[in-house]
Amino acid sequence: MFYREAGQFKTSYEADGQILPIRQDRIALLTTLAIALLVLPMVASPYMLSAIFIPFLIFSLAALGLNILTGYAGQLSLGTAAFMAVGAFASYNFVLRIPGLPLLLAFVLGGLCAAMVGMAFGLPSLRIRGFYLAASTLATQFFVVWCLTKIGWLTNYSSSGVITAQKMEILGYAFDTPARKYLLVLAVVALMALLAKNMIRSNVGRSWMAVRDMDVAAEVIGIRLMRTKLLAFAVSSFYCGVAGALYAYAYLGTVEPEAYNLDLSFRILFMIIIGGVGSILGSFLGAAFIVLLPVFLNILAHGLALPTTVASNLELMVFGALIIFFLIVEPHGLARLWQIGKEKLRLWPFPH
Amino acid sequence: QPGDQFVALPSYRVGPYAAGGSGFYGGIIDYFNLVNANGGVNGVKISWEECETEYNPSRGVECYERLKTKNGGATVVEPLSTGIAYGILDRIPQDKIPMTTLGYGRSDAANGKVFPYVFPLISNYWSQAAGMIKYLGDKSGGMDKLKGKKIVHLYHDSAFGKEPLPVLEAMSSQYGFELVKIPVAPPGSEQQSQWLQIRQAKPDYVILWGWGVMNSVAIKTAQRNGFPRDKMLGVWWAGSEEDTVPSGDAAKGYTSMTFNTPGNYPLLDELRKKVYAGGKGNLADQTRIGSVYHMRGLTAGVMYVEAMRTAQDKFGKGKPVSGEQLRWGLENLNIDEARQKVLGVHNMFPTVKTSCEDHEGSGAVKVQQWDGKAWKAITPNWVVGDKVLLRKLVDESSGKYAAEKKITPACLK
Amino acid sequence: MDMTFFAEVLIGGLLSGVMYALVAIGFVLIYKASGVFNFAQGAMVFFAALTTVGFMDKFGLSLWLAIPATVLAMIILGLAIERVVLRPLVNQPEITLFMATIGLAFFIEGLAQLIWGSQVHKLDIPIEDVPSEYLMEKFNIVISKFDLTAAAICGVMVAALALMFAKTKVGRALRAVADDHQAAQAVGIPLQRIWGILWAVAGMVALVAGLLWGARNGVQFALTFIALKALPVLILGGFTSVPGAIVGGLIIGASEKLAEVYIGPLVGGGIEGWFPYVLALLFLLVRPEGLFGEKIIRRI
Amino acid sequence: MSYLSVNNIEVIYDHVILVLKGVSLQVPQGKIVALLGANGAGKSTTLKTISTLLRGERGDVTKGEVQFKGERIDQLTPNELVKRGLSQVMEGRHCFGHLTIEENLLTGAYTRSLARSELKDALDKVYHYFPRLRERRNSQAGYTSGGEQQMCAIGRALMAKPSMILLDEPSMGIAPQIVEEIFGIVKDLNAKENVSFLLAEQNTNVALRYADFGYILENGRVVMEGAASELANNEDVKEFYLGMSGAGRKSFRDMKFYRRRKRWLA
Amino acid sequence: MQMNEPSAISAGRKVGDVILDLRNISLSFGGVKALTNISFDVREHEIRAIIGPNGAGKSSMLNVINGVYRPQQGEIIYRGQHRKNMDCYAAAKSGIARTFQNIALFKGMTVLDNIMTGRNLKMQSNFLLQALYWGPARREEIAHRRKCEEVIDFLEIQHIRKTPVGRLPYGLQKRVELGRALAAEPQILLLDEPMAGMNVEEKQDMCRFILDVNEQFGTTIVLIEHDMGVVMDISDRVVVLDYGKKIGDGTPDEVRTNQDVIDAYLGVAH
Ligand SMILES: Nc1ncnc2c1ncn2[C@@H]1O[C@H](COP(=O)(O)OP(=O)(O)OP(=O)(O)O)[C@@H](O)[C@H]1O
Ligand SMILES: Nc1ncnc2c1ncn2[C@@H]1O[C@H](COP(=O)(O)OP(=O)(O)OP(=O)(O)O)[C@@H](O)[C@H]1O
Ligand SMILES: [Mg+2]
Ligand SMILES: [Mg+2]
Repeated sequence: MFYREAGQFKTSYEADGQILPIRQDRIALLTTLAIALLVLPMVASPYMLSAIFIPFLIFSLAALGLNILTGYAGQLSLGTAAFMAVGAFASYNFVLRIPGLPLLLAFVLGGLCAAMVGMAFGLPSLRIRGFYLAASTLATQFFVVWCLTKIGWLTNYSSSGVITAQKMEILGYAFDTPARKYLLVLAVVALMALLAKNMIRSNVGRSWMAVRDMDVAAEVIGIRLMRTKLLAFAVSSFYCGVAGALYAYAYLGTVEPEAYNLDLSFRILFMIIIGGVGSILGSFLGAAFIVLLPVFLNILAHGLALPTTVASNLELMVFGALIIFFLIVEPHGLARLWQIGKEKLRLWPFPH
Repeated sequence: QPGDQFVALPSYRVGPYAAGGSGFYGGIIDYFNLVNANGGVNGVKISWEECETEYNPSRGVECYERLKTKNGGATVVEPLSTGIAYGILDRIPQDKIPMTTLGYGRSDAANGKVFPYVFPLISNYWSQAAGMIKYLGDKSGGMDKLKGKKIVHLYHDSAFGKEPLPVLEAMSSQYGFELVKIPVAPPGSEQQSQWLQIRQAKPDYVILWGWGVMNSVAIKTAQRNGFPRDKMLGVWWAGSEEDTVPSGDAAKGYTSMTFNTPGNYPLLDELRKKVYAGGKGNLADQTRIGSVYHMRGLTAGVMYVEAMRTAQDKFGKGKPVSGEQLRWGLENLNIDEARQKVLGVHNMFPTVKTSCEDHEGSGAVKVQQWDGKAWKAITPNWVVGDKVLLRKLVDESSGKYAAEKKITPACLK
Repeated sequence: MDMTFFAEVLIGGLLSGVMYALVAIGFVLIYKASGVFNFAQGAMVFFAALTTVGFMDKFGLSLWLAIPATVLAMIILGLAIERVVLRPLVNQPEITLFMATIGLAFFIEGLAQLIWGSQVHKLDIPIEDVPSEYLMEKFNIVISKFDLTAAAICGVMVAALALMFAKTKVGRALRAVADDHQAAQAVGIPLQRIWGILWAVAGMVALVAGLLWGARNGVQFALTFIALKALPVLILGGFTSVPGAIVGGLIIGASEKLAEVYIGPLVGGGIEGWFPYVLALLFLLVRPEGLFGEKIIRRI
Repeated sequence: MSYLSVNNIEVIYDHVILVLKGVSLQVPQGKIVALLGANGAGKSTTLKTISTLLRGERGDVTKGEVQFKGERIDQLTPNELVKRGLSQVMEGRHCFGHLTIEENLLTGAYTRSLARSELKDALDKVYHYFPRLRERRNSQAGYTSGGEQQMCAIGRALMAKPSMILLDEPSMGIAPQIVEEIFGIVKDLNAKENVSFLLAEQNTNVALRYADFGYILENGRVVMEGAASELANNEDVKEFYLGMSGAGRKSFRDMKFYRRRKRWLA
Repeated sequence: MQMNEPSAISAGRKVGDVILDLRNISLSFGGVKALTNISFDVREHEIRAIIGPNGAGKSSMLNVINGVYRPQQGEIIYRGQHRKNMDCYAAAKSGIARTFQNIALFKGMTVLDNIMTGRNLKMQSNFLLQALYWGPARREEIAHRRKCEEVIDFLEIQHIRKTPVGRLPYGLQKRVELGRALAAEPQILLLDEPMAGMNVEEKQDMCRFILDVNEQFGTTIVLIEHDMGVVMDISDRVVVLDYGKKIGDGTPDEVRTNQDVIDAYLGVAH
């Protein structure tokens, strides 16, 4: 009843092109943002902030990056963690080697390095498609981690290949408590999500989707495949790179190259598939699902007082089973489930 | 429950390293159960909570954050994973919770002035590497006999495998043996080319710096290529039943480092009697009692309990100590042979005496050999490598870290 | 260059390649017949090996009884997967099915360890893993008898499966299913039954791989990782070609060993992790569908 | 008694899009029934409901039932349906792109266990109907022309030797000569082998010429039904489906101005 | 060329000079000869139909014209420029747009987005500006949106503007595809069986759109169609292919009575 667009008329194309055309959605988003920005840092416990919200936001950003590449441009990739690693290690080196470099600029530069690596490894996508491409992107994954272990310079010759992220300071303001780190991450993620949404609703985004849906046809209407795909790789890797840098700076602190292993790549892939391939909201929902579910299951298993080994294995099984369950319920992910829910709400109280 | 001494156990019981994880954490928990059954630490019961990390840094951090405030606050944490240890390295000083890293992690964390809250107890990678060379020297009939020998360092191609290189390289130039470095791409389930290279190089010894499946594959592949197993010397992460059992007969004669002397101890008997007989044992399979990982867990348990005792001695008996106080306890451990005997663990691990400068507390190691069924110690005494060299490396490296992090090294009170 | 050594590396590589192919075949089987990239193949290998060992250790069965018991378990597993996972997901995009198999992988891994525990085991099969004396004396080359046996088994399996796909009605039907689930149903191909059988067969292929790899490396969780070794083989040979798996395996095996031995030292070694992928990638640039894969039809 | 009967079915896609709003229709044995209607009226959906292929498209039948030879079939699998003699030719060809034309045809005979010679006869029969297919028998279907694929799809369904065929737009993309031939084949099978047909068609002209009976579907409802000849003479059908006005066929050139379409239902 | 001209019928469409000339085109795939030595031309502003039995090579011909296939032999002269073959991008850039026999819409996108992609070549602002959705990028987006809305109005598909095309019935998809091609404001529009799968009424609509485009904007149209009624009624000249060879070329009336054409294609005289 309350969720209707009835009575909301668009009088200009501009108004119609808004990110959320329905007023209720806009209000909901703004409320969420306001809560995230103003209320959460006050009320959430440090545990929630530093162990749940920060990784959730960082993973959302990485998932968003992968979603740009896989969900929008249709190039399946298993090398996400590698791009994150490039972003993190590059940012580290920028801060280390250029004294006085503003931190945010270092993140951007780190992201750009990731973007360049992304483009280099995106080149084969011009010829290779689907799972062939996916499997090939593993080359990125292994190669980047290998380089980081081999090239001492990248880790400032630390004997163990480990880097320690420098303190986060912007304009003399130290981001050292969970709440501050959280706010920084939130700001970066919100801004980048907005940019992503803008890209998606303008020509770049449409070109990506066109290439995803039918690349031959896209070529015929004048979309240049090479440019479009490489741009997708670059933008996606940029996002992942920044996410990787945040992962090191705002979350783990000290990281070894191994932290960006294949496992991480997979987890991010799960996020977008569970959340919704080709949906910005889906990146967030998916990240929430993958970050929260194991925690939830873990707590639940403890509540049941099962022997830990049994509990841990059951956790894994339930996690797997839930993935399958959600795919069966809605193959297009949580975002689609959400959308269907809204459509039903719009029709409510009538079933159809 | 309030009034308990709470310990956070971010454990892993699924995934590739589950076997090790269940043994190790099982050992800790068994010991805690035993201590509780005996009335606790001066009457203070120990409580703990596990949290599944799957050996994954980000889940590990979540576990740490979740557990650290439980039950009035965790007072010590042991992730048994380098990645997780790094992930919480920056957090523990802020939360004032000491972290132990038994036999892994940053070797330079032995310097308590820079890493006040980190305790690489008993022995770290560098001590181990030095101990290995010492052992090989002794075996060859003296350190001077190492000259002209060829030693292959077959390592897991990751931060872990590269960790001992500073020590090995320094010793190679010092003693004049040739060091051949051969990396294995993780996870290491295929090593044909490496072993062909080894066969080609005809080394005197092979140091196996492996982890997980890489170890059993190395042993198997050595057999397949006809390399004698008793010339292989593994690190302690390549020296458990989990590493030799899958290789079957191929592992007979294989040697590895350890910081526990294999065998039976009064403690184990007591455990069987008081914990397992009552069905409270943590291991599903009783034959694993006293296995390498289990014993390592017991050792960790002993360390914690001794640290609790030490801390209680200072801060007041009969009540739980805070993380900060337990840190002090860990920094002032003194488990000599007499104490070991009291605990029923005489010679199970080297004597430990920690201080602010030395969070390691020992640095002694042993060599054990697999006889096809069980590990047997083959060095009667504890082996200690070149302490001076190690100290220098630790100071250099931790100094660099301190500079990068802008820390002024100092001892905590 | 030392020719014997070269030959040894080469042959060792080829034989390792066969072992990779053994796993790759499992992938090909499912992909070729249903268009599903089965991420759970590694988990199935692990499950199969662990179940065999479990029957031996926990129930005291001999190997020859444990194997049929495991075959039965794999069949049940295969049928269950069809019923619970695949049937509701008919006609969904490839990526969804792929994701479902990831969920499946978690499930199977958890299940295997829940039932049989997380201990590592050895698996003794009556094939010795020692150098063949004959070859040693005759050519001074060290080759394990085990590898030779594995190669033979793999060859037989490839031949059987290739024939099945090319010549039989079921093989044709399977290929049809991979192209278009819905149309396959429309012509009356009993998708569900066929998939059930298929996954059961894949389970048995996994069992063979699990037995051989388990005997070689021990039965432990890391068996699930050998999928990573099979992937480059798969893309090089082509997802849809059974013989491709073995040819790809040989190429990858040989070249990765040669590269590790001859190029590795120049760049610091440890390149086996990524080299096969890069190599496969280069091949793909020339033939995007792999060496023997079916050409990807892109028409408008 | 009707051979196939669809009783008051309601279909929803994706839980929210209501497409069929109570459709009922009957196909008597040995008859050809045409299902007509504009784009999006729900013809294909009706056919997919009957052949139970809807499940794969996230469509749900929320009401009604389908009977074939007096038995309910909505819970059966497509495979069982084909075995019982009900085959569907799907809209949009759906050939197996990587299989050759001949392999495509052979999969059509999957449910029948035929000896080699019988298979060959069956193939020959299809090739006889569609000589073009014989020429292209060894090409991968994915590389054949649109029309060739359409023929292949029809031929494939014939290979199952069904007693009832659901044909979804068989004439789409087919040259006029072949269209006549296809309908000729339909009539032929109908007459000689007593095969019943339910065909969804846009080419109303031809469809009504060959069909016995017709239904007109609009917006998910049946709005008109009757004998084919009756429908063909109905003024509205003439105007909107056959493009005729009072004075014979109108040239497409003259259709320049927007006309208000007559709707039977609001 | 303006989309928003009043839709009055323009006074009289003039068929102009040859704009596209195909000379001796041959194309084969492996052993299959799809086209053998085909020559024909297309004049400016005309509606040129290509007909022929299934597999005759009609679609292949269109694919040659806009650069999807490269002929082994022959020459294409487009606006006086000789080329051996086109490439897709160049063809699109020089004003050739098309629709496909098997609908090639972007399934995951809405109707509006699909049509907007048709204008991608006309969008100038770089992606950073687009990411900021600011200034010129925003103005450009809105200007193009306006153009696309004109196309949508023209094709009468306002009500489905925001629907994902995957959910549309076949006939509407064809219409959207036409819209996407029109959005590019092409000089030459290649239509591959635009009316397949439509009933008479819808065909009438489609014819009206095609004729309107042709008359209002002077767009040259090359059309493949199996419905003889349509072809005969709306095309100016027809070329007939059979087995990759040209067997007829001329006005609808000439073709209709050509015996070869009747034998190969029509069956009966239409
Ligand atoms: N998978 C689907 N998801 C959502 N809506 C669908 C789906 N398939 C069809 N529809 C909708 O159902 C309605 C009926 O579609 P259907 O394909 O049955 O029409 P039709 O009569 O066969 O049309 P055409 O003549 O174009 O083939 C259409 O409005 C279409 O948009
Ligand atoms: N990419 C290709 N590879 C191989 N053969 C092809 C290819 N494209 C077309 N052909 C063949 O070329 C011939 C002509 O095909 P085309 O699609 O041009 O026919 P058409 O005239 O459009 O027929 P229809 O009216 O059935 O669409 C066909 O026999 C087809 O099989
Ligand atoms: Mg239809
Ligand atoms: Mg065509």
